[in-house]
Amino acid sequence: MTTTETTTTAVDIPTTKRADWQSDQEVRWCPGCGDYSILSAMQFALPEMGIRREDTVVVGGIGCAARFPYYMNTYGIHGIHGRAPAIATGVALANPDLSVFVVGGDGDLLSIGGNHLLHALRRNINMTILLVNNRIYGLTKGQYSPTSEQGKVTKSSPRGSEDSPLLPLSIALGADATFVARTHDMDRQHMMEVFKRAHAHPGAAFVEVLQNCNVFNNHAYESITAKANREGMIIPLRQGEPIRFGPDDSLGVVLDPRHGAVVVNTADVSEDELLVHNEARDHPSVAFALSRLSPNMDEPTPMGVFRAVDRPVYGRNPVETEPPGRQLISDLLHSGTTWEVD
Amino acid sequence: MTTTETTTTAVDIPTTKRADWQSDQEVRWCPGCGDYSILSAMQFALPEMGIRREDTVVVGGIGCAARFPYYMNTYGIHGIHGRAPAIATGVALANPDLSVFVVGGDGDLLSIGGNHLLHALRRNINMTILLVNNRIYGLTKGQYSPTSEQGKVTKSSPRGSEDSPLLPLSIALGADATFVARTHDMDRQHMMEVFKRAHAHPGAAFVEVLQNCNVFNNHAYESITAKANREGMIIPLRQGEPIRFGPDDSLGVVLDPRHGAVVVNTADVSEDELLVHNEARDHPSVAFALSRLSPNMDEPTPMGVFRAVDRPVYGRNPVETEPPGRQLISDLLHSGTTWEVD
Amino acid sequence: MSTAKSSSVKPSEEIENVVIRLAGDSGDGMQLTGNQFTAVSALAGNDLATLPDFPAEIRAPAGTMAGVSAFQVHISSEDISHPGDKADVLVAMNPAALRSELSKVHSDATLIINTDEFGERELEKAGYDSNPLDDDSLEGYYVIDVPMTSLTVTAVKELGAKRRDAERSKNFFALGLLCWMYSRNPDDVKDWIDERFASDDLIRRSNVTAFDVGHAFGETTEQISITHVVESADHPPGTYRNVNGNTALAWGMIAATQLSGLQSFLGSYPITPASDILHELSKHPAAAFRTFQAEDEIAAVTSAIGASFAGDLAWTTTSGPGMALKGEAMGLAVSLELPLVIVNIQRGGPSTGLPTKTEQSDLFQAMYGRHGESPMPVIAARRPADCFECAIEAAQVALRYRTPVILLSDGYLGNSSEPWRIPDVDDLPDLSVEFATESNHENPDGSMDFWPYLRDEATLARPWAIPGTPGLEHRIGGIEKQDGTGDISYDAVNHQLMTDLRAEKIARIADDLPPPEYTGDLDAEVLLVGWGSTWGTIASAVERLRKEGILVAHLHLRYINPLPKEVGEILRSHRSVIVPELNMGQLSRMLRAEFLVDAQPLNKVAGLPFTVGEIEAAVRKAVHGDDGGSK
Amino acid sequence: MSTAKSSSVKPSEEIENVVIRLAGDSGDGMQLTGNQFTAVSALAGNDLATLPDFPAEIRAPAGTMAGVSAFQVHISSEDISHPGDKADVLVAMNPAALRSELSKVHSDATLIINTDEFGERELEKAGYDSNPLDDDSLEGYYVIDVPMTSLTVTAVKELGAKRRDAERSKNFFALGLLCWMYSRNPDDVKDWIDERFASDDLIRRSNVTAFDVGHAFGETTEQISITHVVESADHPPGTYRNVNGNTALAWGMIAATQLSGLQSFLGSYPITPASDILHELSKHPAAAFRTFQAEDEIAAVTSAIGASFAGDLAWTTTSGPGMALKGEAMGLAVSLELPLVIVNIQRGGPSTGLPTKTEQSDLFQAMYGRHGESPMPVIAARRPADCFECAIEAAQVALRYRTPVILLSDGYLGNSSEPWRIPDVDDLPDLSVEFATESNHENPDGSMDFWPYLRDEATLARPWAIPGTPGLEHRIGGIEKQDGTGDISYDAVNHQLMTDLRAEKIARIADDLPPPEYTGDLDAEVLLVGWGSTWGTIASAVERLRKEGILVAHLHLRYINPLPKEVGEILRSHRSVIVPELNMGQLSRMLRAEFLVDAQPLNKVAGLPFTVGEIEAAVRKAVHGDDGGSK
Ligand SMILES: Cc1ncc(C[n+]2csc(CCOP(=O)(O)OP(=O)(O)O)c2C)c(N)n1
Ligand SMILES: Cc1ncc(C[n+]2csc(CCOP(=O)(O)OP(=O)(O)O)c2C)c(N)n1
Ligand code: SF4
Ligand code: SF4
Ligand SMILES: [Mg+2]
Ligand SMILES: [Mg+2]
Repeated sequence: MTTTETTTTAVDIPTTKRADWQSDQEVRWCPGCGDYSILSAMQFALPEMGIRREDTVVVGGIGCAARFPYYMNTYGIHGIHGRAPAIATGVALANPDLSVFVVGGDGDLLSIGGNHLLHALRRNINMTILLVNNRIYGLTKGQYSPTSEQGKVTKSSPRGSEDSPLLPLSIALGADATFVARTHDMDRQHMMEVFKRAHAHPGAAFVEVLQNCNVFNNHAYESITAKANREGMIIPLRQGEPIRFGPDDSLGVVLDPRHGAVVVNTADVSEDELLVHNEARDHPSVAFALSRLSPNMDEPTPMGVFRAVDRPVYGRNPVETEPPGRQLISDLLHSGTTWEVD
Repeated sequence: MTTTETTTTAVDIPTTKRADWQSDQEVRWCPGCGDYSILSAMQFALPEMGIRREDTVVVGGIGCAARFPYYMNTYGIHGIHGRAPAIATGVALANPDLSVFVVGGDGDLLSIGGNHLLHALRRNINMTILLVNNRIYGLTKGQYSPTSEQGKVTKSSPRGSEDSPLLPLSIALGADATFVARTHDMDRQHMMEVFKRAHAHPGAAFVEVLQNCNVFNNHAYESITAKANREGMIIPLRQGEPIRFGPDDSLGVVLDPRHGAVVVNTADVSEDELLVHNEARDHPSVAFALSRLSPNMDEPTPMGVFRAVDRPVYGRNPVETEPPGRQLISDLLHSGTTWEVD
Repeated sequence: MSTAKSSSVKPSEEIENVVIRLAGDSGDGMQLTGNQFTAVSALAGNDLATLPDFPAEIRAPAGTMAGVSAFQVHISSEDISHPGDKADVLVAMNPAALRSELSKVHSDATLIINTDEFGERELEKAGYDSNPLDDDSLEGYYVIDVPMTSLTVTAVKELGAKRRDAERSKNFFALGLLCWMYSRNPDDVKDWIDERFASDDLIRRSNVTAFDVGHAFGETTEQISITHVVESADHPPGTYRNVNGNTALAWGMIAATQLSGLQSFLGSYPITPASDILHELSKHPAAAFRTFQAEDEIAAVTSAIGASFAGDLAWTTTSGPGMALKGEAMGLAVSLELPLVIVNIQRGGPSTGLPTKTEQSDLFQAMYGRHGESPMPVIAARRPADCFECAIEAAQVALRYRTPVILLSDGYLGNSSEPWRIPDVDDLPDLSVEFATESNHENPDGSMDFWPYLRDEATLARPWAIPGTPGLEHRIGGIEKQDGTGDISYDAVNHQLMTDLRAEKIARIADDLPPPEYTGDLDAEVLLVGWGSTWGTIASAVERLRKEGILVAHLHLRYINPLPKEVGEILRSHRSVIVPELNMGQLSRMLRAEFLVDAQPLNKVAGLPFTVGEIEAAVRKAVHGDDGGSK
Repeated sequence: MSTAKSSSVKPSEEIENVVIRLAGDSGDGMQLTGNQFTAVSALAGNDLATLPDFPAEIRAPAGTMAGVSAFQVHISSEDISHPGDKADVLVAMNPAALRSELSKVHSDATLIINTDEFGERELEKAGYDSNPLDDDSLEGYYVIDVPMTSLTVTAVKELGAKRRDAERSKNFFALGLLCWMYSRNPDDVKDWIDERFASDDLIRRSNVTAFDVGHAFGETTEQISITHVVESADHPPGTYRNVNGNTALAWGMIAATQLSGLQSFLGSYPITPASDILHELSKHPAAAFRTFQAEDEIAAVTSAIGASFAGDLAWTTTSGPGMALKGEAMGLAVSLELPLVIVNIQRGGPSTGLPTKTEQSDLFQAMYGRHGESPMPVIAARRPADCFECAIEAAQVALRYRTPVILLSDGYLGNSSEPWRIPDVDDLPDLSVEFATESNHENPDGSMDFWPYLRDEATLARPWAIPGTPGLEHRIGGIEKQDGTGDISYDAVNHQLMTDLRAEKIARIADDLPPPEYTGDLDAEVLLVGWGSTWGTIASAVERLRKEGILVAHLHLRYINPLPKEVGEILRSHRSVIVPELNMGQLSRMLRAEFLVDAQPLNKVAGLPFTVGEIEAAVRKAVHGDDGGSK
């Protein structure tokens, strides 16, 4: 991932368009799958990131979403289930000049791969992670996932799932991730903005993308993301602005020591009681409070960048990039106590 | 784990004393290791938990702390590295009447085992988890762990570790754990109280125990836990009370939207600005804010129960405990379409 | 037994068997159609075997080769046990299906083609330069042109369905036509449609209508002049049902639970082609079966180990990649000596490989996929219904010897189905176990202790003392243990002893085993040795060869570890030993090492079962020294 | 070469070799003392071999048997290659050390006993009923009573040290005494003490003082009347150093990095006995070596795979349990066909097993511990210094064939040390690789594409095109790939082809291999076949037997997969083939399967290397049909 600076000064980066980022492989998702729009948002956003195709590596685990790499005309690895963040860590450490993307599903990155995600985030490895959350296992044909709502009836939970869901953003913030955001598959513009911001962030950027699996979990987010519902159900996070939303900005968010963040009628509170959004708060607690709004994804849900702070990017302990050569071996072998026999 | 109710009504539980909970195995920790006092605090506390030895199962992974089971005169499994929460999940689901304890180190439960910890907590499996945090790998002789401070020089980080540490309590709260507490190896009374509370909690109880590894990471918490430093450095959490500490309660904690929880001079704020501690807040954000105090364990550090809320315990979907017998097989095999050949 | 009533007015001819292949887009419902045709054929008393063959994607782009989903069924009035090498009849729902499946049918096969889908765009998607229906590329085949889509839509739209929805019923048209062609009882299908689609009346009626239209098409079209009857097979008396391997396995697990009197615990993580076992078992809480969908395969197996410690009959189910993740924990189970059954529904490897295809390449992994010396019994199921018995047997061994057991099935067995005579539950074995209740070791001073590693003299099994039992508190772990006490021990002599004991315990299982299945000409020069799902194909090849007068014997192993005691002698009593496997020669290497017999591998790694012809050719070659005029 | 100057006034006698065993509490510094005695003996020009033997606990309760830590060193004026079967001299720092180690010394051995620690409490802790120094239980041994603790404390306290700290120096007393007894140069030790303890002057001076007191004790005590000299061995000329297997391996990894011109990446998770490799490598960022301590072994290997994709020379190091966790990812590496070296420092299994003890029981796991057909080269190091070469060779194979390679060492090799003639770096091979820079496939229309699976005709290696290279963007994954293009393919014929190609690629490595090491009497009836760390013991046994006139040959395998082409012929040219292994017979089974030769296993699973006597006895038995009067 390049830093913001590189993006702006990159005069020698050739101009690309969406099609340049599309591979020759037939996309094999189900017709109507939300993954299509995420892929295209990414392919539309990439030309604006100021990077070269050859410097871009996309890593997926296993799952429908994790097939992403095949469709990107970049370098790519389709790895094994859950391990994409770890594979990407190796890529990123081997060559810090690369833009590394990780794409995986809620099962891939939060069930089997939860630990790698956690550690990539806390180390602040230079990569952009898209967690494509459809709240279901798509590729294995419909079991509940770690983000499925409690009580969900699926093939593996005919009596309703007992697990209470993880909130991906809470987990990321619990690991002190430096960039945390949410977007959704119904809004290409929003996705593009978030993807660009995430990519520009130095270190690990975590993005939850709400995605509809129309085959096994259709309408999962309809109450939030359907055009008609957005106004009242999506809380846009805008840096430096009080958090308001709803018809005529009639709703807003305040901090409340008892309940964390709560949604209120703006009419009921004074302007300066509203929480002013600040991604850059060093302390993750406010972002955490926001991440707990709408735990079941059926109440007003914040979208946008929750947190964006600076922390040193992993890999700064310098390591020689070119081995000095045979003399080094000789010096090493002769280090310490030696003796001669003649 | 028994519920509080059971503890108080357990008239038929035989009285035990510490020695009853000690196995015949020689304890094989280094002389001076903090694990000794944790073990003895547990063995002192157990007689007060109102449970029977035979109904108690202690599960460890691999590491110095994870050797715990061998020293407990109960049922026990010394498992494999990182998997204790998963093993204990099986024990707890197989027999909900058992008191199940998990004991592991910061490497065991947060590095290789981080994901199992996360999922045991979010599912709210009935067990008490002690994360014995010495901020080092003890058993493998001194590499940095996921809780080691950045820049720590160890065998595997001669130039200082690059990893930024995880805060166990933040991770637990990020997973929406229902019981979250911290105690330390220098205060037996405090450990005993916390252990008893944790055990009485229905569902998953998570306790971070600060522990001194005097061989590979001596004095890790001295600035906080040494008798002389405690007054100014330990923030006791007392349910329903404003959070104060320090000489003459001169210090306190307030919530601050910019920085989460912050330590202030009580002289500088009004009494009701102080944060009143309430374990029972359903929303984990305030507990989360408290968990971020003293991220490097060198500032005033809260001790006690951060959170204790009710959520259904995993495993309530009823499953027959005794198989009905052969007739069930016959009915099953004859279910659906069959035909006769004669 | 219900007999198929043919309502046809056309003449009908009796045939012994037929292999039908249905192919269409992933969204066309070919698996459903195939399974339903299978079900009515079973009800008609046929013997049968099926081969589902579908892609790993949920639904690849419509109309492409990548999206083709196929289902093959072999029905017969004779005993059969394989899905047929090549199909006699292909139903092709679109050009991609025709193009991708044509190599899998006989050169004179009947092709039933949905001509409605052969427009220019569809042909192009399938990669055809010209329309195969118009050029002479289908010469030799008997092509039946059927405008399935339009006939279906016309009829179904009348019920008020939208065009797109109406189109969806076209697979029922195909099913109707097939039922007519093979004189299947239409009422059996309709009853099933009524039940299955009870919740949506329009869909239910659409499907019935499409079925009827298809059936009627058969009666009226001039392209088909005759119907066929496959007589019911000569099955032994009893109650029968259709079952696939994964369901049979799940039911075997439930049966083992009932027979043991224990509660069962399944720790599992979804993976193709094993997930259906988890799905099936999660429906049966009343059977004392608890399913736990873990966060990964490691948690799946370790939670099962915990449950076993606590006294449950514990299981974990997965496929190859998941199996690889369980290796470390299996070593723990070996060291703890706790009962546990680990099921691997093998699929094509290595790595993600071919997730929906079959293979037998995880045998070495089952035997050796752990560090250290950690021997485990390995059992393999041979046919769908056999999965039921094997699950019971695996549990029996696990409980009796207090050991983890690996049970191998594969994608082909798991998904394919066959008629099954339902066993009498009274014939099933008793699996009840006794938990330890008392101390077992007397100290010199007369006091008693509980020693968790004091073994049963016959089986070398250690006592199973479960939490909740007063006085038997004990601690066990993965570090080497002192024989008897189970305390940690780094002693050299003890480590050798424990290693020997763990090996000996597994070896002794052979004392309990019945002789392996060994059939055919016992004085034959050529012996075929198989394991697992190749059974049906090998058995069919042996039968055919023997009919031709070629002497051949067949040894099929259920137990791969330990090997039954008779194996060595059997191997040595044939000049030529051939080991067909869907891998690069894993069992053959084991047999060679064990018995120093020149067992020759016959290998195939193509995601598909052997054909009978492939086995036959190998035997002919062994007999004649070459291909010997194999037909 | 510096010669040892004996400052003794007592007479001195020349001896050919001696085996010394030091034993004390885990806190007594026996490993340090042993290593330092080894170092000065190396400087004295002796050949030597060591065997560290310590418990898994960091520091078990002081004075108990569980806490005993031992170190054995064999020094000789002849070429030796094993640490000695039984010790000639035992230094016992406390009763527990005496009790636990007595079985490991000759019955007439010299016992140097720290009598200060033989109080009642210490005796009881060690489980002695009576004081062995007072009863006649040590009859036959030559016992030297030394009040080490008190002599040390008295002298060191004068420097101002506290009693407890003073006591800590007593191992230097022992070292001083031993140096005197075996005429080692005291200055070599003192130089080392000065350097090692430079940061704490009191400790430095305490240790020097204790050393001097120990040395002086030897000169003055009447219990020892003579010193011994072990002459320097007749080593070929060159510069020598002492090295243990783990350090040699780490240095080999660094050397491979330099020779390849690539940056190296190590993904690793700490585990005994492999952690020291991680520790050593993390000190050398200037060598273009990046170490990454991952969250677990799965992340360790998968990060290495990622680094390899990005163009690094990638490694992962672990031991058995960690190896088990890497199985799934190894399958991915096989499928991706990327260079990667996976190092397993084997330890006692199964499960957690005996973490600090040695074993060779992970060979099967290396060969077969993955699902599917996923062949990988397997290389095993035979002696500490050989680890250096093997690391280079593993990298060479990985880079040349674009394949993951498994390199096996073990706890014994890793921790034990030997003198090593430092190789001339100019003799080391060139490992440079060429990354792909251009398209490699011409389409029918003349345009060019990059095909990631278009193979080199000779090696079948695929091109390595790394991110950052314009025009070669490509995607690869664990699903089966179309030959050439690397696109996803579920095609049956292609899967067979790819499976065959992956196997063939590994098989072809044998074309490049030099003949295996095959020595001794090539016309002998008995052939010993070994692999890995048993080399020294087998070679010694062969030498001794041949001196006695018993004909025996020795084949030692570095490559276990693929096997060198000569192996079959060699095996067949000896009547009797014995395969000594520290497992239950893994290589022997592989050889039997491959060559149908009746290779007989000689197995030991006791956490310890073979003794020379054990190998000799087996050969004698094979020659004479029984134990044949083995001495
Ligand atoms: C080790 C392993 N375990 C299990 C699987 C089976 N598997 C493939 S994808 C998947 C989960 C898919 O869900 P998710 O990650 O949410 O992705 P989606 O398909 O919903 O995009 C599973 C369990 C596997 N391929 N490998
Ligand atoms: C699979 C596996 N990987 C690595 C190890 C080695 N190992 C044993 S304990 C341990 C970490 C110990 O640290 P921690 O969990 O913090 O416990 P402590 O010893 O500090 O109490 C490691 C890496 C192992 N036993 N198994
Ligand atoms: S199964 Fe769901 S997530 Fe997967 S491709 Fe189909 S619609 Fe998309
Ligand atoms: S190494 Fe540290 S944690 Fe382990 S026993 Fe010793 S002092 Fe305790
Ligand atoms: Mg999903
Ligand atoms: Mg620790």
